Amino acid sequence: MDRARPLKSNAIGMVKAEYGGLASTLCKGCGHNSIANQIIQVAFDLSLKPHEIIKLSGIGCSSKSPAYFLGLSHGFNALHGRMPSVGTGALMANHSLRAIGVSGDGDTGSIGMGQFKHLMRRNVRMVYIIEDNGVYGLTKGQFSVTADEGQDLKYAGHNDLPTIDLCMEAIIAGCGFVARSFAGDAKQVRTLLKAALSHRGTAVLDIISPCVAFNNHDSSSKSYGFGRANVQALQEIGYLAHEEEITLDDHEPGEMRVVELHDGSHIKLHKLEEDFDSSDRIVAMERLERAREREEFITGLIYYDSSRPSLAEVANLPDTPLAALPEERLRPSPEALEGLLQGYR
Amino acid sequence: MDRARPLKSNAIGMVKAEYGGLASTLCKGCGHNSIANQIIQVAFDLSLKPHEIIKLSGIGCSSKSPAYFLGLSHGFNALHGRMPSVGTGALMANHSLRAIGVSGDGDTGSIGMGQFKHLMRRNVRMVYIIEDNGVYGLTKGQFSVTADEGQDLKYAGHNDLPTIDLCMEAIIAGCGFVARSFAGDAKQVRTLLKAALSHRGTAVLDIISPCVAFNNHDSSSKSYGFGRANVQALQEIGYLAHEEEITLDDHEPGEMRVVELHDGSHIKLHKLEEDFDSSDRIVAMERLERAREREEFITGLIYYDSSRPSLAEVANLPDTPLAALPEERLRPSPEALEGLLQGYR
Amino acid sequence: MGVSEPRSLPARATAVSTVVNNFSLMVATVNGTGSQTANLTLLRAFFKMGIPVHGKNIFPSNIQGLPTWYHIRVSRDGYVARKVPEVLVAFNIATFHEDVTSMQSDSVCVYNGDLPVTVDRDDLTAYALPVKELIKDVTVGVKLRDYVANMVFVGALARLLEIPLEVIEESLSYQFGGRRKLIEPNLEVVDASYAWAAEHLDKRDPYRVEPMTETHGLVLMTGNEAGALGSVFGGVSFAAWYPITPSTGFIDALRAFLPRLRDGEDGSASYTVIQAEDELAALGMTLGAGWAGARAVTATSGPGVSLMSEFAGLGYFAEIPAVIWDIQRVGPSTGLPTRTAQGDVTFVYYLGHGDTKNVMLFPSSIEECFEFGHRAFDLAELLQTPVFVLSDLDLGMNNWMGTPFEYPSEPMQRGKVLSAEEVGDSFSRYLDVDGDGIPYRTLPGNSNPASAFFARGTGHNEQAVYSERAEDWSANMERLKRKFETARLQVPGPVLERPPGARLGVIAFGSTRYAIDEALDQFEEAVGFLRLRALPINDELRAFIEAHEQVVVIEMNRDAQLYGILQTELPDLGARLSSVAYLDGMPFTASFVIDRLTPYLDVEEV
Amino acid sequence: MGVSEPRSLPARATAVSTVVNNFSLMVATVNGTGSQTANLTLLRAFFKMGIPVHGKNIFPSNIQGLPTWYHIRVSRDGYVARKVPEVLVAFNIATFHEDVTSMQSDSVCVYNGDLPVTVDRDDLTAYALPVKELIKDVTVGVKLRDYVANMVFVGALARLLEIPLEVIEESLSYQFGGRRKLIEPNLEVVDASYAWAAEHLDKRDPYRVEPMTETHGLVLMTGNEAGALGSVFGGVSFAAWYPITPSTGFIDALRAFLPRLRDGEDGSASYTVIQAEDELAALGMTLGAGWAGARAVTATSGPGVSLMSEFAGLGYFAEIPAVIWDIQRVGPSTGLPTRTAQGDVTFVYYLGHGDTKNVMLFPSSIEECFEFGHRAFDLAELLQTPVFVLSDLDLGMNNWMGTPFEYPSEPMQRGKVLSAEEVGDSFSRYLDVDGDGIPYRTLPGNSNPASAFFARGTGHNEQAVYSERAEDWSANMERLKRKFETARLQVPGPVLERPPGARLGVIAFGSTRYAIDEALDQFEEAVGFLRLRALPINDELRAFIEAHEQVVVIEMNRDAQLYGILQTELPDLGARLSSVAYLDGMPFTASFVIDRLTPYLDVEEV
Ligand SMILES: Cc1ncc(C[n+]2csc(CCOP(=O)(O)OP(=O)(O)O)c2C)c(N)n1
Ligand SMILES: Cc1ncc(C[n+]2csc(CCOP(=O)(O)OP(=O)(O)O)c2C)c(N)n1
Ligand code: SF4
Ligand code: SF4
Ligand SMILES: [Mg+2]
Ligand SMILES: [Mg+2]
Repeated sequence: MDRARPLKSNAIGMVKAEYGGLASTLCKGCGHNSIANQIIQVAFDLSLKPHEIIKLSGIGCSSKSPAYFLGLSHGFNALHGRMPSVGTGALMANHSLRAIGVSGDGDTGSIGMGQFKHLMRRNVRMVYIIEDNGVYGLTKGQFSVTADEGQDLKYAGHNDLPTIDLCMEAIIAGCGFVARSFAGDAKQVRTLLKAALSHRGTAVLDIISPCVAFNNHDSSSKSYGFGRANVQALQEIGYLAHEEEITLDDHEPGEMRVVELHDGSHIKLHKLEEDFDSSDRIVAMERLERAREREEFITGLIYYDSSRPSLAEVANLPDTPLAALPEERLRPSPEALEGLLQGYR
Repeated sequence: MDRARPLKSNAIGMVKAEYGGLASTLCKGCGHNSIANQIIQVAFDLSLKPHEIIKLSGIGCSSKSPAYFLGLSHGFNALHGRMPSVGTGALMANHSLRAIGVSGDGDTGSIGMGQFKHLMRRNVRMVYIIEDNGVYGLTKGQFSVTADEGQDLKYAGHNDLPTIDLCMEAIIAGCGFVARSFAGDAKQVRTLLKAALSHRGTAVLDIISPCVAFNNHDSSSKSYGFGRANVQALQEIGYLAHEEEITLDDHEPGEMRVVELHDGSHIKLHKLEEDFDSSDRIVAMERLERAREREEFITGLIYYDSSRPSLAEVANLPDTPLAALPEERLRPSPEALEGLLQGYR
Repeated sequence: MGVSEPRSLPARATAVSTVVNNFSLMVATVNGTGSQTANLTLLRAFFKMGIPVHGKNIFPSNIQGLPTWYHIRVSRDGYVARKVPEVLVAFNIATFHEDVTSMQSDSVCVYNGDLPVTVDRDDLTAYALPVKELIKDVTVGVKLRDYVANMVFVGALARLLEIPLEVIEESLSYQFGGRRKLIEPNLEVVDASYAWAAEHLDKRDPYRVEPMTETHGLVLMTGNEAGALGSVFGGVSFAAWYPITPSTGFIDALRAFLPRLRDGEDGSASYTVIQAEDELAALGMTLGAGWAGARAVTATSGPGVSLMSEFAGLGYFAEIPAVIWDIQRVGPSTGLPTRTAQGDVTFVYYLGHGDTKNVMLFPSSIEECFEFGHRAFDLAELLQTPVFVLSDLDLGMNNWMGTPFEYPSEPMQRGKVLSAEEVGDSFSRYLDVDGDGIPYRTLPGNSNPASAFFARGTGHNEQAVYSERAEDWSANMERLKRKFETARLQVPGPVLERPPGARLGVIAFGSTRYAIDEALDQFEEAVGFLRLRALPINDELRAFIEAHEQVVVIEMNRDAQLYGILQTELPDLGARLSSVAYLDGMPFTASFVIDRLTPYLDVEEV
Repeated sequence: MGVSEPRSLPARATAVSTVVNNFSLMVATVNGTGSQTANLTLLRAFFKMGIPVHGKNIFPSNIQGLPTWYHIRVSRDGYVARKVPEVLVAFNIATFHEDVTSMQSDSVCVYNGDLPVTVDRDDLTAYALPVKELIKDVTVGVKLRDYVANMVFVGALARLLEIPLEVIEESLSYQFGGRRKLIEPNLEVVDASYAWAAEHLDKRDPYRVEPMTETHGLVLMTGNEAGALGSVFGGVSFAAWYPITPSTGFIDALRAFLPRLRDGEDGSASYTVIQAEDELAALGMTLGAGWAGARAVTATSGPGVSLMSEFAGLGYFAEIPAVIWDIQRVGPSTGLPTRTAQGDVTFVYYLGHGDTKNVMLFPSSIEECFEFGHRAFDLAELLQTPVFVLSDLDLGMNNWMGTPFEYPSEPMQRGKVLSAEEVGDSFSRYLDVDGDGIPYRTLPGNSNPASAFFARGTGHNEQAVYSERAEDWSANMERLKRKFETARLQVPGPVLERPPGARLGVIAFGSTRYAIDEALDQFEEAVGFLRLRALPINDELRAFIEAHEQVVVIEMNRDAQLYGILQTELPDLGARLSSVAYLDGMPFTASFVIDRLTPYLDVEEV
């Protein structure tokens, strides 16, 4: 949770409270609440116009949370595992909108695996947040695909199945912005959120977000305890909005990289791991795989590739969103009809 | 197509024709037909008992083909993209059965992506053949997820989306037997099929199987022309049934590996690529990724790991298949009922 | 159910200065604070005293921190329908005002005196309890303190209603499975609160309880538990599911009962339960297992049923046995996950595109949940088709009294399955040998080569071979129609709850029976009541309708779904049927039924 | 459609020694051999001659090598229903015997004389064509040789039926889009075959054609093309789909028409078409686009409809405009992908668990496919709900005559969408301001902060905020019911094809109208015919039924689906309704309808 900024207003004259939503009905201490708070903070910091944002979600505790932030933005609480398709339609109908999607590990990795993979492949412009707690919170704690292999939980029992790494899934399906973070690391979450919002394609943030009701024992890789003890950032990341000038601080050249994002803003990556390079797909995959083997909790920007166009870009859309096109543009002339029918005489 | 073996009978006294099925209704020259023929040949060579095998498929030209082989085995032509769930149920109900599943790239990678991934994760014992032609044959040639990025087809148009590598998808989802082959390489297909049938978990064979009707132009990576010109085997593979004794031929020790399979049979792997090792997950993933970048058509056993138990093994099932349990084993006694109800008084 | 049969003395006659064993209690708390234990302790206590009782949990769709209400109906007459409460336990500040205002005058309000509130109604008898005070000395860690706080109202009510303390202790012990370390601190609070109440509260309300013998020998259980138990005794060997409220409890119960009742001496499991990735896969696995010969079940609710549509059609058309429990909640769409309904009747009956028609069972009690739990497998295998059991949240998740379940009288009926020998040298999977529309099937693994066939959802001839021939299609579909006619006679018939009435009859199904039964007791005029237990219908239903001038179909949905189906199946009787259909997520009350039926009775007076 | 109105002179009167412009032709070939071109050339030729004509392709569910039959109905009376053929073209050895045996006596058989077969019936007039001989000199590569072989029967029939060669050339040119390189070789074969026939065949059958003017000014097009074209003029801006026969052609046509008619000067596309990964995603995308303000459509068939169930319920409950074309094929399950049916009526009407009810349109002609193609968007946006257009394979994939489509008379109706200004300072998404059950909506991007709301499939109050309150649920669902009542008056009303009859009336919908129309011409007694064009029904339908003693509902499914729905909605009239429901995958013939209706007429004679 952030230090409140009483009545301080941002570049477009909005105060932070205006980016808030309804009171949360989630459990006290749920990681999802802190993520919702970071979204509010980031929207305020970036002076986002609420009506240029849409909120999307599936079904789950995580998917409820869009009700608790950006109350002045339109949103669509879709079906379980089906946020990607609804988002794809909405964002093609109006490509001027930016989307913040919130899903859960069950919503994304279980019932939603197919739609998730195909969303990555299409590279629809949206920030896709997975509030990852290793369980189905809302249905009282069954294992999800991100649960630890071999884990035992009082209610869910024993998990014999391997853990699915949703970052890996995103990368091999074609996603160009893949990051992992921890709800307990508010600062990193905010920085990654800002960068993700500047990315023109799909940006996946797999945020470990502890379920205090069902999966918060220190032995669980999805618990606050484990996270605090083991979180291992790949980089120190800084976000630089357009206006801010880039200072290279006092790092060795090799250690520091500045990456320009689609909207002209930048991120500063200060490597904490010698030979990790988030711009190399194989390196990224290999690092995730090693982390899996060694049960490491790595966070940071895992893979970034700005080269692929987004779905809207390949669709050759007009500047005016499809949803806003006037009748003249949508309905051809009587002559056009006449002409076409000639061909069927 | 194989040299016919007129009336020669195998170890259990069956002739090859008895492993056949109905006449194919697929197009002449369709890769799926040649794969069906290899299945027949392999079943004959291994002297499989038809009633110990089940055939499974989804929907598509490929999924039709189980009607054209093993006519004496039970089979289930399920729904589009849903073979994995039906197979999981059937094989848990009767774990003594071995399954040959035939799917297509659309059936597996588009509508079936979710079920495919979860099947891999559960490691259900079945041979999962993807007859991969890059298009939806039965619906007249639309692009599937394995179509070449940037490809143009007369009917389907232009494909803007990246190619999904189903072998990579299988590996990261936990599959322990992942191979790629080419319908034009009958010998390799047969060898891999034999090995796959000996594997206790899910074995995925992604077999490039040209669609002569819609995607067989030499420029397509799924065409016979491209295949013949570019196929690049990672190993020379030999299959050794239990009885056969292992001869190490005259290869450098390093070049040759003999791997024991679950049922005691072996495969001989004669490396054709220096530093490729199919037992190393990272190496396998890296090799697939390089092949993607360089548009190489690699075939052979890409990843093999026999360590993970199959779903049936973790389920602690009795030797008698669940489907065959007698009533005594299925219905507890009146006393048991009485006893349990006591607890609700 | 014995206890719900019409009573000689009508309930209303009992509203005297002291009201014994006849009131409804509503406990308003916050969920996730352990109040469930307190509520169930009270429920169990009344039950152990031999007093007919039932509890309904009205809970929110979240995990912790929102208002929840627990209704306990105490009824010497055996009525278990929801009833506007006479006694309120107000422990939730968030809803305090709303709760208090909702009470009728002359009712009772027991509340947490520490809350910054006052009961601003002098027509209520109010008792404030000093909760903090009463738990301050209890020997538990701070974490448990909130939980035991709920025991304050248990103790106070024990005193006010005259529940013997030893019964409370018994019930607590039941709730905590005899674990003293948990029982002690709770009991401590109960005692303290009881003592305090004895000293400081003077009883100013008429409600009290007295021991009875009505519930002796009965069990108290949820419908989900009973259905799961029935499945276990029905020989379930395969279950696949995807979590969804309110069906999750069905699978939880399976997973609890199976190891206890169905593991072999060798420790091997005669069953397997798989958590699927979604409902499509859950039914796909269930059908795969059914095809291979297992007794396979899945449980879900509305959204899951929608996702199962395509597989349901495959099951119908490829003729595969499977059992699907739909624990209905409020729809359309995600709707109200924690509220009850009978809203999937039409959808499930026709589930699957094309001419699909499904067999459905409607349990109304825990006894029927148990019975249908095992019979559903017999029916599915006899008819070779998916059988849908439509329960609901109210029946499935709440605790109901019931007579101990009858052990299945018949051995399992596995249907027309041919062994290798029986197959002989030719076999046609879809041939109607017996004229009942039910073909013979073989299982994978059958060593007779002639037994093999390729199951499919595509058009086929009698040998299961793909066929586009017009006559093959229509012949096969006509046979399936014959099979459905056969089903009419094999499914559980309707139960005549009350003999044909003077003029008016009522048809209903499932958990609404209790409110209806209580309501019909209140009318002078005899009203017939037929309770449907399955679809498709058979002639008993027709006869019942013909025996009345007018028949009202009562159901808990907006669109009069069963009414519509009956119109379709009995067009000639359409004019006699009327509909009372309503849904707001709350179980029916007798007074609701009375209000809605009265006009039909008055008609006559005119 | 003008040409299908009742005729003065009944068809039967025309069976004289020479039969002009009145016969049915069946071409039996192997699919994937180019025979479609030959068939369509003949079809187009008759059409260009001004003779009412229609073609039906009876094709297998595979790509190449299986039997396929093409039916061409040539009818001076404008009848276009399927009819048992008088002329057979037997070019497929696999079905030769079956095809020949299927012919009535006195009919004609033109066959490939190279096949090792003989026509073993002397009651047929047989003409053998020396195919190899006739194509041996044609100047094409071997690969094309098989294809042009089909032109042999075109040439021979041109001669036998007296189709002018220039008309054949015109038609060929039409088929090949004027590409001479393709036209030439085919024409070559036609000429050769024509010449050969002139020399060697002496005409021994009565069937011939003569120019007419009936089709002048008409178009010949498939229903899928017409529906797609209607969508283009309806302003479709978003389409998502997953390939499935027979709906694929609808999207193919969209993808062909859109670039041609809807690209801007700047070359940008005023639309987007996405191939989804499955039907769940296809409808999900469509709803997402509809919510955001696009005119969004998807097209599918039975299996896809099943998979869309959950999203359909969301669309209904969250009140999102969307158009779904269901090009019906034979179900249940995967069924017969290449055969026609009207089997999804009940399932779609109630698609989605809980109390879901959907608006449906039933086009019966290419004119209506075009009209509903654009009207469906108006309705979806006016009513804020998914609108299902139920076409079928016969209407969708086959070529039908039609009058040139009327340009939409009204501007687009975008429904109750509020701009930033209109919202003012407060907005309730689900408030029934106008009492018609239709609330106001705002689109994402609306700059008025008050316009924002969170669309959801969960229970909500008028502000779209999650609510479990019983009164919120029932109030919202009652409003949705009012909205459905409003829909009754906004959907296209039924068409009175024939005024109320003496005693008997017929109700039908969609593509069965042609067989029914032809059949009713044959009865002396006047029979009324009302053609339903949408659900929900309105009072016009009731009036029609009340005007008859008996009304027969005719439909192409097994379970009498529309009949069942009418029973449910008009219980008081149930006794007057009877049902003729049949499905075997083949379009109805007039004689089938006559057979099934006759008993209802005879009744009177008794
Ligand atoms: C089709 C369907 N199936 C099942 C459910 C029940 N359900 C609601 S939330 C949920 C799982 C949520 O898990 P996750 O996505 O991890 O979110 P979390 O609650 O853990 O944040 C399930 C299974 C549903 N709403 N819809
Ligand atoms: C639910 C559903 N959607 C769509 C279809 C139509 N359909 C049949 S096969 C097929 C694609 C098959 O492609 P693939 O799996 O690659 O098999 P191939 O024909 O190429 O061998 C589709 C979309 C269907 N049968 N069911
Ligand atoms: S149950 Fe878990 S995920 Fe859900 S709100 Fe509570 S803590 Fe968060
Ligand atoms: S269409 Fe393609 S995939 Fe299908 S049978 Fe023909 S060649 Fe094979
Ligand atoms: Mg979760
Ligand atoms: Mg394919």
